[in-house]
Amino acid sequence: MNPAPLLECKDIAFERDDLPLFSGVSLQLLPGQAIQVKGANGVGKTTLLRILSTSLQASAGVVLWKGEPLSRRLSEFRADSLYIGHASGVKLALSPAQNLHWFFQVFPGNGVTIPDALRRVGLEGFEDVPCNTLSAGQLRRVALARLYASAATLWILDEPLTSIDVDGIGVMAQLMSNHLAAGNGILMTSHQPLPLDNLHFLELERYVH
Amino acid sequence: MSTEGDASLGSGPFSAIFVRDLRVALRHRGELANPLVFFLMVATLVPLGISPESSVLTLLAPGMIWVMALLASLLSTESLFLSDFRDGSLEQLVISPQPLWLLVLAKVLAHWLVTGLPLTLFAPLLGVMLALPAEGFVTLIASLAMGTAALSMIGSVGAALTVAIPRGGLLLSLIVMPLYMPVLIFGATAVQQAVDGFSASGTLAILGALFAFSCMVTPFAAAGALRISLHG
Amino acid sequence: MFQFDSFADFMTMDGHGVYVWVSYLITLVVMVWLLVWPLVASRHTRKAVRRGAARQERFAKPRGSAEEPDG
Amino acid sequence: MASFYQWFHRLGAPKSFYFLTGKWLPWLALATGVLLVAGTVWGLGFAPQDAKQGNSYRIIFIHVPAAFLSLAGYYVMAVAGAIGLIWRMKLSFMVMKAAAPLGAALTFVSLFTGALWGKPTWGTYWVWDARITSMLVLFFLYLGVLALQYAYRSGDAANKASAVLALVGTVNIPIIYKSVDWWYTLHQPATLKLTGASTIHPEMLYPLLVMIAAFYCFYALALILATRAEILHRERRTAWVAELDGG
Repeated sequence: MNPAPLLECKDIAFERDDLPLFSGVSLQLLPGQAIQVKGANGVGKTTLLRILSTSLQASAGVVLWKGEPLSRRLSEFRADSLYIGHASGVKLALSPAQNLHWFFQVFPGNGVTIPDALRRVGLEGFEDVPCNTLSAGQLRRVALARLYASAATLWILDEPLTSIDVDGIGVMAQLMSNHLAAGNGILMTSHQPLPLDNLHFLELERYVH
Repeated sequence: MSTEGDASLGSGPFSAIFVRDLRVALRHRGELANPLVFFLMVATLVPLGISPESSVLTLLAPGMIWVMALLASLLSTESLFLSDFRDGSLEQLVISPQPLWLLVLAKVLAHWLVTGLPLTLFAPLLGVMLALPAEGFVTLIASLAMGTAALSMIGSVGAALTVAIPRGGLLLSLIVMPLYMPVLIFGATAVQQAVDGFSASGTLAILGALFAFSCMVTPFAAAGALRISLHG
Repeated sequence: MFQFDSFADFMTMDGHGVYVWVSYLITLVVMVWLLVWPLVASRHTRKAVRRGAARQERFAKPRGSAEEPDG
Repeated sequence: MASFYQWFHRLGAPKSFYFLTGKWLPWLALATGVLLVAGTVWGLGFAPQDAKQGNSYRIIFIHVPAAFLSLAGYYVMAVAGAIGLIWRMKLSFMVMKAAAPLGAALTFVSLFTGALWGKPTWGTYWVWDARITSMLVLFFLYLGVLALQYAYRSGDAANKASAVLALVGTVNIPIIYKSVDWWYTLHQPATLKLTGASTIHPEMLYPLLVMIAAFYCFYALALILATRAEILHRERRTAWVAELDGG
């Protein structure tokens, strides 16, 4: 009897101005599992992730979080999930430390302090440098630093590895497998191959109109 | 349970967003002067356009200063959510477990502190330039303090509705200006009454009521509007 | 009973006629437009739907058959 | 009771709304036509002259109904938007989209006729009278909703955003009207209020009531027509629209 799924979707559909993007999308994310959403550009990968992160509303379909309809446990789900999109949410005018300060106050943390989180993503010494002087890769790491300090069970990552260098990818892969090993879940899109063992795929092309 | 931030400026989402926005605003110190310079420049248009006679200016001063403060506040409202929308942090606020209206309130308070308050403290200078009689100065500051806060509140709804629209600035003013009018009526009249030697406390009380009312309504309307804008 | 002696008198209305008649004219124009534009829009949409349906039929014919000239 | 709920629910579906209202249209058009003609002929030709204003007051028979409908129309638009937001009913968003230009046009009519009436009465086309100023602000509120409606690329977001703005506007209308009245009485002690409808001579009141009824019928007619046009446009890819003519 496999454990109850963390996240379950049934027949998710999305249309914009009566133009259907995709429909009938169903998936089950079991604890310790990662699902990579695959599909060409414009097929709606980001839209699907934004629906599951609750920033977009699906036109049809049901999403269950730990067996309960999401609409009834919205704030609980939002406290238990972390979404990092293309735009990382990092304020360029502030320093990495200042950015993590407001993230940690708004999203529940797991006790890891800001200097620790920044050190783990290789931003030691850059804590108080304004972000607008950092490279794209470093900016991405500021957003990914949140993963070390977050208490969220479900990570929803939209191409997390863009502009990350090779050894950075290695560190990220390690972080993700630890996260999965602890019985959590990851939902993501990525153009780079991901060396994760419990990785499943969702071909979004099958559901596109 | 949430980790201790490096700056111990009080923890909790409200103060975190409030402090964050203040820091971002203070980082672009130059931009903070824009509403003030606009305020001052528009004041110089009045004598040029109408007449340098102090007797004429005195008649116009209460109303004109208020109209100019309203326009300066309107000018700065567009930037309330725009930078957050562009760098993705707005989306993080919308999907955060914290009540969105509370975070919007924190942003509006920070925005008022760096735009409405300076306008209020700057207004006496314009009072001198437009020959505002001495009796009007205290009421001018009191009415502008409450008035600009109410304007920022109401403006946040317009800013939230137009944040996702390219070049939404003009549309923003078209939307919020009718809602600004009651605030202008009571604000300007209070100063006029003070100048005429009447007690303006009644009018200021109504202005305070308008501010309180907008505090209750606009954060929720703006939060709803932000969720809609992200769908757009 | 009719307030005006003659039709001309009815038109001038002691000098106020121009304001009254212009007001009624503008109101009539706006009201007619408010009733007409939906009808025009509906007809336009239905014609587009019909044209769309007709185009659908032409292309639905099996490719193999000889290409008849378009109707 | 179930049949009423069923009827209301069926009315909620765009397709059944289209056919249901299709049956009402001829009667509504007839009522509007009869009432309009009767009211106009009565008001223009048979109502007595006003002692002070002479014949220019006859503009009241279109100015007052238009003013009523422009305000009532804003609430219709806001309620339709609210229903759309709360129950996510596509049809009520269509009603809202139809009500916006309709209300704006009627507000323009009441402003225009008010200005024309002002010329013979006060010698100038524009007077910052309390009611006319409030009507002008109402006109701006309508323009705001219309501008927002067409600013969004996606239709759904446009509907929801305009619904929010219409609701915010509705909450503010009483405040605006009261503060404009307060401002007006402060600056302008008692002068001729434009339409002392209650003190109006009964001979003038009856045609006015007929015209108000006529304008309400007209509003319903125009709103239904515009909503039907919107339904056809939004449902143009559906089968039932194709069957309308294709057959």
